[in-house]
Amino acid sequence: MKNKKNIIYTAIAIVVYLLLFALVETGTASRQMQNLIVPVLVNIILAVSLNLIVGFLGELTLGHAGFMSVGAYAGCMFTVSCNLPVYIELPVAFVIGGLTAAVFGFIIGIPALRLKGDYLAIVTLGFGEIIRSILNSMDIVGGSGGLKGIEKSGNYTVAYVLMIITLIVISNVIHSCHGRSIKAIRDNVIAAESVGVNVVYYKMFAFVLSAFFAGVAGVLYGQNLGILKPATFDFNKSIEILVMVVLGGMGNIKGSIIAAVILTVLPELLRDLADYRMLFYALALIIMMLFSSNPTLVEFRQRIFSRSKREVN
Amino acid sequence: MALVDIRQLGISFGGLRAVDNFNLTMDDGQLYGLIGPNGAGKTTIFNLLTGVYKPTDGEFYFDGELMNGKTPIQINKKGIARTFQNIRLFSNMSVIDNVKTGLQAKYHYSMLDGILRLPKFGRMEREMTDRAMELLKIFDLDGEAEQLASNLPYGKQRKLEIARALATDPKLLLLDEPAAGMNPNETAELMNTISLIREKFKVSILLIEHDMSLVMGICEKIVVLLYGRVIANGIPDEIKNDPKVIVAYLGE
Amino acid sequence: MDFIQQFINGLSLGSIYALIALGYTMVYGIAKMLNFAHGDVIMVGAYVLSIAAMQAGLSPVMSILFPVIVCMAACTILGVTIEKIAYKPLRNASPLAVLITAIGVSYFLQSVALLIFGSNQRKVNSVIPKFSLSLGDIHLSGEAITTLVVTVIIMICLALFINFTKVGKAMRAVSEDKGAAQLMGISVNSTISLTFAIGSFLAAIASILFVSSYGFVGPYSGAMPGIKAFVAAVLGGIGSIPGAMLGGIILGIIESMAKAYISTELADAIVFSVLIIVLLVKPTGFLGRKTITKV
Amino acid sequence: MLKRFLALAVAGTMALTMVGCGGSGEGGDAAAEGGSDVIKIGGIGPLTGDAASYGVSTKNGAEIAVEEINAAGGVEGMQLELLFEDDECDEQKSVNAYSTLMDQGINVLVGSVTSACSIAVSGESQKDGILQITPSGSAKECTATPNAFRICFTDPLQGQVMAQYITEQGLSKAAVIYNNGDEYSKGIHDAFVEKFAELGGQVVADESFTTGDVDFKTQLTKIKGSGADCLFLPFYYTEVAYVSEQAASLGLGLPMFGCDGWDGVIKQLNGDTTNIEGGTFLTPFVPTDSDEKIQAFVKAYNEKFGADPDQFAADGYDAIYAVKLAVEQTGGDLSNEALIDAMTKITLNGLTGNMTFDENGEPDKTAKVAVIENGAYTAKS
Repeated sequence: MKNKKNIIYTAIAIVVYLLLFALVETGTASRQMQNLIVPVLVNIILAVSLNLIVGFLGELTLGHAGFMSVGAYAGCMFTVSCNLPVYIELPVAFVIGGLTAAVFGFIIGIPALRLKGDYLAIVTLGFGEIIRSILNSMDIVGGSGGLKGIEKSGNYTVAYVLMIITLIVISNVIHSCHGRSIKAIRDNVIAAESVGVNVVYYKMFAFVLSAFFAGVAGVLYGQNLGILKPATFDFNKSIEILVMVVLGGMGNIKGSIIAAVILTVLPELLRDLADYRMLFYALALIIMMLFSSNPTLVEFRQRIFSRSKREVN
Repeated sequence: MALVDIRQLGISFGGLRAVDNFNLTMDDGQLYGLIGPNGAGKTTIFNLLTGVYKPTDGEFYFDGELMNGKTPIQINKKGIARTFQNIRLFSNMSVIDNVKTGLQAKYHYSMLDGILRLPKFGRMEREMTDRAMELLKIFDLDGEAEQLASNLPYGKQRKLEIARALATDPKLLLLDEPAAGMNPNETAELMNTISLIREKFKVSILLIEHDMSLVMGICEKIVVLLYGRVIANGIPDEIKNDPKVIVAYLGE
Repeated sequence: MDFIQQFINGLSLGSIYALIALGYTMVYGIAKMLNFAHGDVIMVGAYVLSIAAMQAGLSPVMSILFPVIVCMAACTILGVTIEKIAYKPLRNASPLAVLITAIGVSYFLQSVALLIFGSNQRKVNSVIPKFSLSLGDIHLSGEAITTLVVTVIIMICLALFINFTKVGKAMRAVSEDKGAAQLMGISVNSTISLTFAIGSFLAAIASILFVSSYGFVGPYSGAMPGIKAFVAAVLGGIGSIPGAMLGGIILGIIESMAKAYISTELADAIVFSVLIIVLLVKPTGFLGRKTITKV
Repeated sequence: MLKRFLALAVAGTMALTMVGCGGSGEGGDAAAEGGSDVIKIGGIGPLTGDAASYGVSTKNGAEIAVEEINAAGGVEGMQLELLFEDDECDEQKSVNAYSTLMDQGINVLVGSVTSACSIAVSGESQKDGILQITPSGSAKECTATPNAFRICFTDPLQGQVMAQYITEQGLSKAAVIYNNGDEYSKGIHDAFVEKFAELGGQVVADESFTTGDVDFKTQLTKIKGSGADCLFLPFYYTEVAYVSEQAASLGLGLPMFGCDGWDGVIKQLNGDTTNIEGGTFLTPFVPTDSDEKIQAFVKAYNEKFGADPDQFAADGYDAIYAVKLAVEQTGGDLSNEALIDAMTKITLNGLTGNMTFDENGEPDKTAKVAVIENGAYTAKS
């Protein structure tokens, strides 16, 4: 049963990659779509990793862009200052970015042990702002002008491999006893402690692991774009990732993937709306939240869907 | 040596003396009842014993070891498990995962085993599943193993909580009003189950309960609490006829 | 000398934060939701004020009163409308769903303002009569004095309202336990709507004083003060009315002092670090109530 | 249930994508043929978000240029078509916008408006070899790639020129405030501080703020006690307006100097320049300039958009004319190599001055100094 599932997932992963390969290498896909592949994959990594904290651990953080930025800067600083062959440099950069972000994940995990809900949210938001503020005034990483001259060695294959690694690691963690502990803490801290779940350890672990992958995503972002600017990693970026997680469903990895794809591609497809684009995005956000969380509307939606299904049958 | 030895345990919240001078000894395998009117401090005692609250005075020895100052996790590892008055399940996890969370301390594997799916992961998970199913069977929950815990009816949720507590393999089980909200049939069934697990798991039980028939029926000894103080301690027959207890429950 | 002036600068900045924070805290305290769009309601209020101020042919008194009243009415109506359309349907949904919706509303208001008024900031003339206090080298503008006085008055009024009126008590009841309040015959929905009305009314006052102090409004003018005020509310203990006041003033003074004596570049980092440290020591802020988890 | 909802959305997105692909293919073909009678000019800049005003102005200015040229019969028998995409001042979105434009088969790129975005885009445009002219990307690296040119001054140049100018006014103790979160501001600041010291001046107060700040009283109070004899404010007019008002309320009374970002400050202040009277800034473009071309542009802009154009608009306008000249130079050859080659041969007599371009993509033009007097900008040479 389980093996069968694994085989299906592996097959999907391979087919999707082959599809990407075919679309890109034959030039069938438009430039716009080719160009969107890496950002989509970056956002998937970000959303899935944030889901570990928000969806599985049940803590609200608004500082994911902060983890992303420290990882991005650390990894990209390495590639800028070292001139190693790309096949050595790139993996090392990802590890450096991930580990640096993980250290920050550990640091921000400490208040998470003491604070809950909105208080933790504001602390993580503050953390993101502190990082940005410091990066802005650090001339060694380019200050507000940003880190320039990063070799653009990230491509869709690298990004795809990283995304698959992220998915495997996070979903394997979730479906192990460690993941159960994390979910137990989310559902009821006191009960979790009463059956011996080490709350401190697992909270820390979730923050560290999530930050690690955010850092990796950051390096990938920088390697793909060639420039990093502190202003990119502001509070709105964290919100953007959070929206993906909430929209895709908390604690639902597949949902995060789908939401990341939609929310990255949709604004690009809406370019024709020009000035009305942000307005449309805002409305879409509100309507989607209403449709996914309001009892009456949820019922209404289900009725429509079940009817259309019957008609199809 | 007694399994549980509580000496002059007490706690104050601000100026309120919630529990005062509480003494209790329990032997291996004993089933003790803890009763008293609402607000007498019964659940507070559970919280003191499991490390949720730190006692302001007194000592609590368990299996010869001082438990004061230990965290709930450490206390659980020493062999004390509990259920809660207001059910605290992992409501968004499946029934079997609730029990497996309790089993994890015994069937442990490292993070790396889990991420890389090394052989140890498969072996441990299989053993955990088998053991969890055994436990669920005892409580007649094996049919609902894959359901979400929050979808279970009330009575079954209470049972699941006991199963989860038992999964940690405790020497002492603290049950906080396990029969609350059950109908007489379910209560009777629960009495049987409690007796059964006591036999099968060789576990001592401290039981808080309002249902007098349940307490009187299965407890070997009963301690009665009023305003945080013990007013009676003895076998059910003694308690039944103790004038102080009657006054406490029925008024003068 | 400098120090006193910097302190006063901090005080005037802080009283703006405090004023906005009062609105945040009011809504959070009762409805238990973070109204992320609060800052943007302030922005809308400032635009309304600037339009209403263009109304010609009014007597000197009316030329001040008219825009103020229009602004207050507009904000209150806007706030209640937002609540009806976006928040009310999510009354029992997860707090996160509500948070995201609030963010959506915030983006919505920003983009509407951008479409109507364009991206350039708009000059708004102060509705506060020009006056200032000078003591040697120290200046205290009329706007700063007015803001401080108004903030204190509002804080006192709110505290009295919440603690001593029937409606205020109903609000506290809803804040403690919606279910129980309902059983006691309190209409939870209308109480929360009223809370929003009051919160938005406070936003109107904040927008009048904010725009009078700084003179300009743009589509994104509400975002940063909104976040800072949110920080102030948390610092003081979110849900606590004196806490919002205290948090705002302290935040303003810290920000001003950090800029003056440590580093202007890192002032924001310092402000947020102070917040984190305070919360680590006192997890519910200065005046927040400690909630005991019942087991 | 939500999953199915999302899955449907994905399906919809996919379908749209396919449609997008189809449409774009045709555009690409048309461009490849080269024989078409339309020159497609892509534009990128922030049309929404904090920096929207820069992008909107650039776009408006460029539109006027395109209309003028088309009305006059186009270039080499071809009409111009401007396709302008929003990047929200985000580098990733700027690159996305560039890809979208490439799908539509643009021949030349005018963009991005802001520096970091422009740099990010040039990383991609370099691969395609397409001519990229940034109207206002002032960071040094904006022209680092061989295909990139710019219309505006570089940040360091502005800083140096202003340091020189201030020194010439006999002022030697400068107080500086700059936006630490903005490369443009920081770039000018850094060059200014260096040059000013070189010229024997002293920066007695060096203060910063970040984007979104509206309260400058703390910085101004510090400056007040620093003994400075002038105030240099290298940032955009929005914040300049705040600073000038607050400086007045603190009774600062120092002469103020600025950079080309000041353009627009009078409108920002609703024409009331009491508090910034005598403010002097470097600019390539002054809308009140008596120059015929400029007046015609200001008139056209006012008619179309109901506002006075700022320097971004002028930069956008000039960028389009640079394209026109380059195409004329090649005699209608729209190949990338020919156009890039032509750029170094043209002389643009633009709104922002007469300029030629070197192989590094830098414009060679003279800076004008404008003074704010009686509610208007006055050009000072």
